[in-house]
Amino acid sequence: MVKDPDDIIVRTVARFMIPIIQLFSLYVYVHGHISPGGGFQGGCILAASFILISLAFNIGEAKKILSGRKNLLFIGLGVFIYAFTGLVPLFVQGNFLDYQHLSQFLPLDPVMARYYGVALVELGVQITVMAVMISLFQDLVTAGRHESILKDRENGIDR
Amino acid sequence: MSRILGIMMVTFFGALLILSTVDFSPWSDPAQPAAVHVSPRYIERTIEETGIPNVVTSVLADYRGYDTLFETSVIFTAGVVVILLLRREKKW
Amino acid sequence: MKAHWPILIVALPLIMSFVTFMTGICYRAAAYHLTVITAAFSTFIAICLFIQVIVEGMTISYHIGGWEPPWGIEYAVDHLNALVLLATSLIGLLTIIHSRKIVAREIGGEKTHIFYALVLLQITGLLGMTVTSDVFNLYVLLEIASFSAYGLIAVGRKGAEFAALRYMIFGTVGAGAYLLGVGYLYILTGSLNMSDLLRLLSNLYGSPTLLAGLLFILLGLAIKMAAFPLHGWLPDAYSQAPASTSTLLAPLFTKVVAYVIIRICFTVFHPSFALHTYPLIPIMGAIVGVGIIVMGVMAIAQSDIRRMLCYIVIAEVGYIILGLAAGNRLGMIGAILHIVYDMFMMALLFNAWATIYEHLKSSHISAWRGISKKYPLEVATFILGGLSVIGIPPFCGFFSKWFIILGLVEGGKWFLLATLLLSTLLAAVCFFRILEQTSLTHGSNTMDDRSEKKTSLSEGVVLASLSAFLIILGAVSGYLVSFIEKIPFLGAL
Amino acid sequence: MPGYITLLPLTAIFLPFVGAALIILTGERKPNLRESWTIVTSFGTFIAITSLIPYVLNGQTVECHIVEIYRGLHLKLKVDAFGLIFALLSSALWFIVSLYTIGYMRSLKEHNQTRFFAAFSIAMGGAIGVALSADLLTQYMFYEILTVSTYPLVAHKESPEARRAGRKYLAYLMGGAVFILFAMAMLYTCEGSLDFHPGGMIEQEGRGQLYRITFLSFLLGFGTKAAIMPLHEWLPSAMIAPTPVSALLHAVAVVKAGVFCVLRVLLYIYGPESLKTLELSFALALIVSLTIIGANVIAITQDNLKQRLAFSTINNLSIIILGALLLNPVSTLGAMLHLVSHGFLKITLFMCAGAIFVQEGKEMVSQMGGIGKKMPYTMAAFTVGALGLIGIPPIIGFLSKWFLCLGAIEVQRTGFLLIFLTSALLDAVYFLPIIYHAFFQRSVEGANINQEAPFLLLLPLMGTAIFSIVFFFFPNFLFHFQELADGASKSIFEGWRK
Amino acid sequence: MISAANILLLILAIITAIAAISVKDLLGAVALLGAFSFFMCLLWAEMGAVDVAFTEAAVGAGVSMAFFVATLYHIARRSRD
Amino acid sequence: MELIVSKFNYWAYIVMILVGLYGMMVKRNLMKKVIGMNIFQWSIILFFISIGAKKGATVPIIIKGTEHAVKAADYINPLPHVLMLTAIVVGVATTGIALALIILAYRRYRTIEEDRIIEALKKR
Repeated sequence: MVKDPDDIIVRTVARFMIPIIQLFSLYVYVHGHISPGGGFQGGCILAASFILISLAFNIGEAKKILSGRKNLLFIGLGVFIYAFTGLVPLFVQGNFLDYQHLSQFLPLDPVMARYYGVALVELGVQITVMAVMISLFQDLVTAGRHESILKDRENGIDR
Repeated sequence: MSRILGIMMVTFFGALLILSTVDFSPWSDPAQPAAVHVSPRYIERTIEETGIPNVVTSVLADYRGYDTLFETSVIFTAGVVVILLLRREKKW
Repeated sequence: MKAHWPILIVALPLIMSFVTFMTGICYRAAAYHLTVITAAFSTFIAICLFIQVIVEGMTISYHIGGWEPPWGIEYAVDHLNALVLLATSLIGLLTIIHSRKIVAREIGGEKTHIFYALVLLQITGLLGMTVTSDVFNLYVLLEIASFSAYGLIAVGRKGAEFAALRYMIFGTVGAGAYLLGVGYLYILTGSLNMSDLLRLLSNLYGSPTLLAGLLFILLGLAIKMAAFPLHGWLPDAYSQAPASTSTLLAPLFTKVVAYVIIRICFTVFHPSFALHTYPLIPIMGAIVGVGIIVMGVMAIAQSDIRRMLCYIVIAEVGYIILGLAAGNRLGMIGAILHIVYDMFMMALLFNAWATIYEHLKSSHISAWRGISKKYPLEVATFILGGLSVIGIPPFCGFFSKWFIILGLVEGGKWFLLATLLLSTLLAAVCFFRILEQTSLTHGSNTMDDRSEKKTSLSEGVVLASLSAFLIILGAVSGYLVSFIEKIPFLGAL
Repeated sequence: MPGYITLLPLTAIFLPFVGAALIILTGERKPNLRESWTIVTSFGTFIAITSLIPYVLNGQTVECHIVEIYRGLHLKLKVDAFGLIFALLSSALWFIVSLYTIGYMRSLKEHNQTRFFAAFSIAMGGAIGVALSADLLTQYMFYEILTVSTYPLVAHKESPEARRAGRKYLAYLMGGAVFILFAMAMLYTCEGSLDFHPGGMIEQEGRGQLYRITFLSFLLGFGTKAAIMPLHEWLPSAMIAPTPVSALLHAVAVVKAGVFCVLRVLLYIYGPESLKTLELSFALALIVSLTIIGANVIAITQDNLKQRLAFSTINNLSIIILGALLLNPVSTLGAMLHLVSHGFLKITLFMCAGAIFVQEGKEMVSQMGGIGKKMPYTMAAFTVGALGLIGIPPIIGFLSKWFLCLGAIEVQRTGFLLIFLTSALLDAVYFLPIIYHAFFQRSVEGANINQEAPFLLLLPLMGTAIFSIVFFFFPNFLFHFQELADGASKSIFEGWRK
Repeated sequence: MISAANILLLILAIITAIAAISVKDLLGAVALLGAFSFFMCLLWAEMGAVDVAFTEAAVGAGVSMAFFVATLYHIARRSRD
Repeated sequence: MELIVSKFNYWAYIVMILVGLYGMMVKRNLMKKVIGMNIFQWSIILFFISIGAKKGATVPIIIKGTEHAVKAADYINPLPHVLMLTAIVVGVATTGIALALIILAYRRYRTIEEDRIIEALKKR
């Protein structure tokens, strides 16, 4: 997987598949309210697309799309969105995670506020799951040495 | 030593599991307590209370949304732990 | 905001751990300060909750998401957990302040923010386990606390990752067993809320499934709290961990799990169920009773002081079970008191140990010879903690032990009483040996003046205040007992 | 009774601890200041306690609740006659000994003096706490403080032998403490209280066996400190410690606290009547008698002066306990007085032994030939102490033994009377040769020059010697020891609960 | 009553589980674990837990296997037991 | 026989849990332990899902058009599913951390056999 798979077919299929996978993950997330799916599954699938990039090309390619720092930020950001959404109702006498009080900030009735509140937290879940899965995979596959492995590749060393 | 302890633990676990299974209500009984106490409300009122038809999603993110917050935190923790343990990079 | 304290005490460290992590990506120096501020705020909230419980004299219930209990998740603060919350958050705060320099050395500048994020998650998990009133939520929080513990331990010395892995495998079995137990309770009742379960379970007490459920829960928690035959992971994990981690984990984790046992056995079930209907707790007490002797002997056999303390931790947790096994009011008071006191004693011992370790870079008992001249404060506080563990009166350790003894005498549990008294002597051997080594032996000159590092002011203040706490807590134990007596389930004993 | 009086016992107990804190803070840098803290606090304690005498003599008891732990469990202080006797004795002797200690430590240039003085102060706080506590729990607390703080004193020399002695000391006393803990728990479970009550507080109907076990366990606990015979082993070993520590152990605080606690248990927990009905008094009296004779016989064989004094202590402690076990007012009065007289006399002897050691470096009796000519004042004081312990007038030792014998006659226990007399005889057997050696034998070195000990050593030991003579003529001089003891024993034998 | 398909799936799952912990080649063990996870996934879908089955498909067969294989890249592939 | 058949589901998951537990507690290869851990966790999940099963009921997604007359008996109990989603996530997280620890252990001891590692630790 770290070796360059000099296989044109794999790369072409991957190039073709990746946008579809990403679209599908978005579909899973959006449709989570009315069909199986949701943030977690969506996040996993989104991460799978990045894993596929890493497999078909290399980690550097994946990092071009989503740099390491950004990914780290996303790890924290997702849960922060979730927790902060839960915190917001506290300012308007609601309980923690009581989304219906979001209706005081958004032009929505309480039930719909719950509906979109759930969507919001699922977004947070998706972001974190995606970022963590990517980071986990990259760390495990390189045993934590992203850079040295990339450098080795530039120098033509096959590990 | 630890092997024997392990086998003992497996045996203990198994005995306990078999003991406990004896008076389960039959499988997929619609009247078992698990099906009639808390969960009916989720099914019956999810639409009017949250507007979400997928009951699993509504319970996951709303009724028991707090668990899910921690579930996500568990994922966060795992990611952070692996970064702490494995990653050896000068600049991130 | 007053109404939201029960949730804020958990949610705030949680959110701040994310914030610490994210700010740390750009600006690492802020991590420590953010952590201390958060821990201080948690402590503040815990104090407020404690006062509120005293003033209102009843359980403060909080419905998360606005959903009423059996459907939503409930947080409840009563006399029992207000006390544990206060102790946990206070010790968390003091330990974090104390270990600043140690973290900076052990973890290194690059990853401190991750370390502190995990520390905050650890505190979140422990506080959440204490305050929650939902059995499944408890499982998730237990896992949060455990996961951060795995991470915090694994960054330690050589061998830490293997110790952490073993801890993890044990811990997963424990968590799985707990989850199975929750599943059994759920099959029988269809509910996950503790007070709801108490109501629903009351007419099911004959069922073997229920018995198995409680057994599984106890088994799982016993693994997590390192009760005697299942303690195998603890000495390795805590003695290989970084010093800054063991100072945080050793005082808190096992004790909070012990609290969870009390909460499950006596507020989810009727107190007499686990005591008399099926004598699970007394049986556990008998096993642990043997265990505290074995642990005492093991502690004496260690030449590494931190490892010795680890065995003491296991023995001390055993006392809590002994108190419960007494099966009466006095023993229960002793057990609850011991949870709080033991946190403080262990915090003092481990923090004092960590300070000395920082100076000497060695934890071997021979390296500690005659060091009291050089490090009088550190050694004195360490010895004070040891005296408290032995149960020398003006220190708090005596009072909890005294109530446990009273409970055992009243309950006629002579075997357990004998083990408790004998283990007191074993602890005395451990600590007086250290007193002799550090203060009554001439130091070897080889290690002199190698490390001219001074204990910083904040470290000294933490150690001094922890030792002051030992005496203060001993003096106020009368008030604490009258506070503990208001716990509802004690009336049923 | 003015309100501030209740603060006096608190002050008396806390002053030594404050002193210890000040000593530690001052440290090695300013030895003069450090030692003046010792003197100031010991004198303050002494004043606080003496000022309590008038109230207690009036028949009042001064009580001071610190905190309630549980129903019937308090930390509280109470000053009654018996407690006051012990508090007076130990605070007075502490003041004297602290002067002596300063002289001794300076002459020998001992190491680690800060730790020594601090531990000494804490030990005194513990001893006074034991004296003034109103119930067993409080007493146990101070008892343990006393035990722990004495440990660094015993092992002060930091030699392997000293450490071994310290370990032995701890092993015996911590083991004993566990039994006390157990006995206290039993007592509390049965009675719901641990308060001392003159004449006993237990109701033993139907629980005889239980109370016998409890008694045995109390005995195993406090008996270790009181060095009753099979449990005495630590005391001779602890002689390795510096002489002021031995004085502290034997005369002022430690073993005295043990005896005090035994008497508290005998007379204030069980009470004469229960002891009789449970048939405990006679059994214990036999053990104690064996201790008296046994200790004396061993003492004769010892050549080391301090060892000899140690066994003499074991003997006298058991005499005190035996006096109380005779269960009549006169012998109890004698026992309490003997507590005092043994304190004054034994401390004199130890200070003399220490002075000899400082001046001549000699510890063995056989080396002390002719020393009386070199150190006439010291040996004069020594003679007073030795004669006093044998029971020869006009020294206070005679007075206390007289009452003990009277008591034995009164209850018509001739056997125990014989024990007292034999012990006096054996005392003479091992004390008189020392005096004879010292004064009438040729010195080995032959020098007849007066080489008296330093003033700071001499003053205290002369003082105690003079006091023990004065007390014979005026037993109520300054401290009203006899009146207090009289009051205490009367209250015990008149103050049955029913 | 349980359907025949259900029983078949359960038996297959047990077989793969036992195989997964007894095969000495770790890559094979991981593959068998994937199969086990797949059977589990089918079982849950059959019991009506579609969300859980979906998640298991994404996790067990996807991400988790990727982690295992990535780890195997770094360690010895043979197991002694 | 009747007992075995009517609760076949439960017996099956008992076997699976024990297999997983055996892998965790007795196997010495760390990777095998982690595989056993996964089997263990998934078996527990199977158990929970079995609790939720309901005869004659369908997946817990409200069918369009019946919003106003939803009967609980028509839908499978969703609560165990929710709980198990959390448990799956915990399982993945455990796996991730465990694998990272295995890599670290291998890096240090060049083996992932538990007994060899213990030997190496003793030697130090």
